Amino acid sequence: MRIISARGLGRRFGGRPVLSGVDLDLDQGGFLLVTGPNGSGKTTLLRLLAGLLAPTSGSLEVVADRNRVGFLGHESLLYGELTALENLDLYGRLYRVPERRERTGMLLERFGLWEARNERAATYSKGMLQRLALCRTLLHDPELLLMDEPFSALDAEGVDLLHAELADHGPRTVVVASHQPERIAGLATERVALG
Amino acid sequence: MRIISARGLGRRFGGRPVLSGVDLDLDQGGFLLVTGPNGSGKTTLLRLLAGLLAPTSGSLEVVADRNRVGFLGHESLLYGELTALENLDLYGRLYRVPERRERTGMLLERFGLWEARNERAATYSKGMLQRLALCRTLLHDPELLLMDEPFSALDAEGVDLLHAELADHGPRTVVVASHQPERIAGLATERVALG
Amino acid sequence: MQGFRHSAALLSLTAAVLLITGLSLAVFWAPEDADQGISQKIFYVHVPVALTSYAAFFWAAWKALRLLWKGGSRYDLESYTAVHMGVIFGALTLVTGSIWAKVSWGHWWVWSERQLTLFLILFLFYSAYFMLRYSTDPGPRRERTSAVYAIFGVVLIPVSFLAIRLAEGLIHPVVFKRDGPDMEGSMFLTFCVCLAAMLALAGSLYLLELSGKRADASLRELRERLA
Amino acid sequence: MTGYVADVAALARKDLLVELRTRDTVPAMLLFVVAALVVFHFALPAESARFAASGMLWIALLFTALLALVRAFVGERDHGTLDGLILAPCDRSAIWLGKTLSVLAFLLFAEAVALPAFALFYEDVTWELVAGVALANIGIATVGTLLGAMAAAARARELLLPLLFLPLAIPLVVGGVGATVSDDPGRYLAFLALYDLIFAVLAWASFEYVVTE
Amino acid sequence: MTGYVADVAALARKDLLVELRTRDTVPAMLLFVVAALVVFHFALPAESARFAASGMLWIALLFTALLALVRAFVGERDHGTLDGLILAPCDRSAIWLGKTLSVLAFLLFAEAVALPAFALFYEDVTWELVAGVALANIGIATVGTLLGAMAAAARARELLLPLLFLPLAIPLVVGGVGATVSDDPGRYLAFLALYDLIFAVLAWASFEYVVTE
Ligand code: HEM
Ligand SMILES: Nc1ncnc2c1ncn2[C@@H]1O[C@H](COP(=O)(O)OP(=O)(O)OP(=O)(O)O)[C@@H](O)[C@H]1O
Ligand SMILES: Nc1ncnc2c1ncn2[C@@H]1O[C@H](COP(=O)(O)OP(=O)(O)OP(=O)(O)O)[C@@H](O)[C@H]1O
Ligand SMILES: [Mg+2]
Ligand SMILES: [Mg+2]
Repeated sequence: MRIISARGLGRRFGGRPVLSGVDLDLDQGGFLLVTGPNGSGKTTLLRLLAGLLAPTSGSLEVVADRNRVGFLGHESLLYGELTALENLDLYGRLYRVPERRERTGMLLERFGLWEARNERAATYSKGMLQRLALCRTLLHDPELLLMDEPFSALDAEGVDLLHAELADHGPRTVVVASHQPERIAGLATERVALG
Repeated sequence: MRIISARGLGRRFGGRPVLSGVDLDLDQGGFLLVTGPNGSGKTTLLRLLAGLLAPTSGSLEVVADRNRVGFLGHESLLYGELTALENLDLYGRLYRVPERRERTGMLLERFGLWEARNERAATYSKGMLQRLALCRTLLHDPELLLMDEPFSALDAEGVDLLHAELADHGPRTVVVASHQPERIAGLATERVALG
Repeated sequence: MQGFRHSAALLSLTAAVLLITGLSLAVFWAPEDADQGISQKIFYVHVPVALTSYAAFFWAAWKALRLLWKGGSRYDLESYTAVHMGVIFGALTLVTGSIWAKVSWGHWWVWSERQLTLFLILFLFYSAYFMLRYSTDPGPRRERTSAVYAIFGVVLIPVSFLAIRLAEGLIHPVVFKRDGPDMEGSMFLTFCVCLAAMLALAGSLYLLELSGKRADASLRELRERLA
Repeated sequence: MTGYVADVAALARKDLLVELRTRDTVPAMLLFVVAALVVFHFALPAESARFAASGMLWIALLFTALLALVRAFVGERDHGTLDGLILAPCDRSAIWLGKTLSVLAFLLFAEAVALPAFALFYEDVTWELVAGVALANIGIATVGTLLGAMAAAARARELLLPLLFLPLAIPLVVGGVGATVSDDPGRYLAFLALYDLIFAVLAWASFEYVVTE
Repeated sequence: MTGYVADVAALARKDLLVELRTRDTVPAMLLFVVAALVVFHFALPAESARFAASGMLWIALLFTALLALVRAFVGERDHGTLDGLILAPCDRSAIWLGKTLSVLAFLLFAEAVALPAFALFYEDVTWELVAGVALANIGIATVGTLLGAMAAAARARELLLPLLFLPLAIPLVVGGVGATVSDDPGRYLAFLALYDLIFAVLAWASFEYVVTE
């Protein structure tokens, strides 16, 4: 089943074209790797797919309802003044996650944040924040996963954890933008090189 | 000549010890690689060296006057509402950089930001911002270079550019914290593993 | 540490003795004030308490200065404790003063009193000090910030006093004149004893709180050593 | 429907959590009000204070409202959390409503402290004043939240948003003060209620377009 | 020395440039001042003493200044730019002076609107008033900037700053009102000048301690 299909997709910021004529097709369970130099439009593309930006040209169709999409951007989308638990609890409520507490605890455990669960996110180190952002993204077990440089700031262990998570994605459709394709070497079924 | 010497260096945040008993010695021209898992205190250590944090225990001596130190942190330290030129111009003034304009232009050229020099930094892509932060750090040709994960968000070209910059550091003393030691394999003369 | 405890105990003992003598002097010995009558007795509590709180604030500023000069968290602890004492005694001043105002003027609060207004300002100022501390993460940054603020406090005292001076007569004339220090010997002596008592009391409380805080700190460190 | 309510509750709860994260918000409020009253005392002579009193009260409230709005969206801009909310499956208007409620709570809270103090130091609080304040709150919160969201969505920067708030806020102030000082407050209160109704509906309906592309 | 001046100029220039782009602060200040004047217009009975009017003006100016101060360091927090400035070789007090000057500029801007409006609504602006405002500005900016830097290190800054600031501002209000209404403004103006001097020196000397560890 076709999840993403784009035709001549383009986006301009204040007149300056950033993306143009991008064609994309991704079926369910597919794994798309987006590559390209700095400023080539990877983030823009992912934000288009997530619906945070609207295309200025071309057509884009994403077949997935909002509560089954997980988006990991450059920014953590977390509240610095809230603790890890409070942050995940908020998103858990908004996404109607069943057994919120259990799932939250399980994720924090897996990503090694359980000890720090009651610290304010603002006091987290960069990598810890990235891990917490990963928990946030996976919290509602999304069908469509959009990840912008998910490996950034992660240590070796974190990289392995994420790799494992991505490896057995099963029916899940994944789009990853990264500067280190080697890290998800085996996984990608499709590739788009921008810029 | 000894640039950095720390004895039993420690730092606690609100009672919680984050670093403790760190001993360091780095001579002029040395290249120190700091490694460690997420949350092990790399950033804290670099901020201590830069003088942004004060030790809560132990002693630390850094022999370098402020206008010859270059610090690259997790954050860009750049004003999103100012353009690349305006940002570098500000720091150039503060650091009394001779031939500010020329040097600024040269750096922007080298890091491939010349076209975007008049865009607000807020509109930069993450990698472009990292490149601009590199320009800011190198602007005053520092003798002591403190870099926290300098390779993050950089594309292959950017990595090579930075690697070249670090390779011929000559008399310059360098401290780099990174999760990818392989990237500066040959360069490091010393190593500290935290956590 | 042991000697510290010792001196604390000694001081609190002196405080107790002085307090008892001072109060009994005030009640039984010192003559009743001509125009204010019995209510004037509160003067022997009120004024010493007020002056004591001033002293505490200056002590806090002194410690803060030392902190900025030398560094070291112990000064931060001392400065903070001193401010705490100052605020406690300041509250006492407000209360005793209000009572006095009630009995002698019939109002709990009158703007026309210099001391009152000045104290209200100081009280606000130093309450903000606590806000500042509680909403900043502990660490060198907080120590220095608090220190600077404490120093601002003692500068603010004379400035506000001058300001209130100026505001008077502009806003409304001083309604009540009271004869200050020119009191007869026995009154003055009693006053001095009470003042000494209050200072001793504040001092001993200061030392007690300090030793408690230090104990906590060293305990925490011990725990971490073990951990 | 219950889902909608749950979302709104979760979002408002979040704001209040952030607000109360520093546990001393309550005493802070108290201190601020008292300090403001002292300032007023020095700015005004006793006799004219009685006339001016309600005016000063309104200034203080307006200031508090602006503070609340600044707080409300500075936080959201920090780590792109507004994006996080927009991505969430909840109805976008729920985001607006949650924000509005939390701002409203903040204001009510401030007033719960301010009005008694005001009554204590100056004249006693009339029911017109309370009604006026209550209605003005709603208007400020609804409109302010919408404009704050516009400002937070960076692309709307160019619109000079705070300036937009000016013509929108003045009627509220006029209505509020009018209700407190005029002889027949009814007209002013009715006006305030009307204002609230119109802008609440408007903001509720338009929020989605403001925050999404 | 010239180097110091150059630093200060560069830093102040930066703030003005940023404000020019974001238009975050000044519009909010204008909104507030104008709204405040409108409130007075309604709150104050026609026959109200000039005393009351000028008192109101001073309150309005004070709170307007607070708005500017609350925002003065919000921008710096965004990408840790304050760290960038602290790392720079310039004397830390230059950072304070630069901020102070930019805040001063915003204040002057707001007053350039407020005072004429005041003259329009109420009574003509005397030179004493202008002098008083000018002197008070300095005090507000110097003290406020320092406190702003203090609050920047804390949670709930927006709430904390007014608390820290108001007690210190009371003398300014006294002096300002006095200068505008009393028969011999000289004393009050002198007092304001004294205040400025004392706290400018104090803030100048202590800024380094509040921004560094
Ligand atoms: C809330 C109420 C009051 C407060 C906060 C207050 C505060 C103070 C303070 C801070 C002082 C220290 C004076 C100094 O440093 O020289 C003081 C002194 C004094 N107070 Fe009060 N006071 C209050 C009410 C009263 C009342 C009602 C009276 C008398 C009817 C009074 C009579 C005095 C006298 C006689 C002194 C001795 C020093 C002097 O004469 O200035 N106070 N008060
Ligand atoms: N301001 C702070 N308050 C409280 N805790 C802090 C603060 N800053 C850092 N920490 C804690 O100190 C520890 C080390 O943080 P630091 O950022 O130095 O780690 P790091 O080695 O840089 O990690 P990363 O590889 O993720 O960047 C973390 O557990 C973090 O939670
Ligand atoms: N809001 C914006 N306004 C103006 N230009 C923008 C905006 N966002 C992005 N751009 C521009 O669009 C281009 C692509 O940005 P984008 O972030 O998509 O690149 P990227 O591929 O993610 O780069 P990186 O690898 O550094 O993350 C950049 O040149 C950037 O300057
Ligand atoms: Mg990107
Ligand atoms: Mg780090």
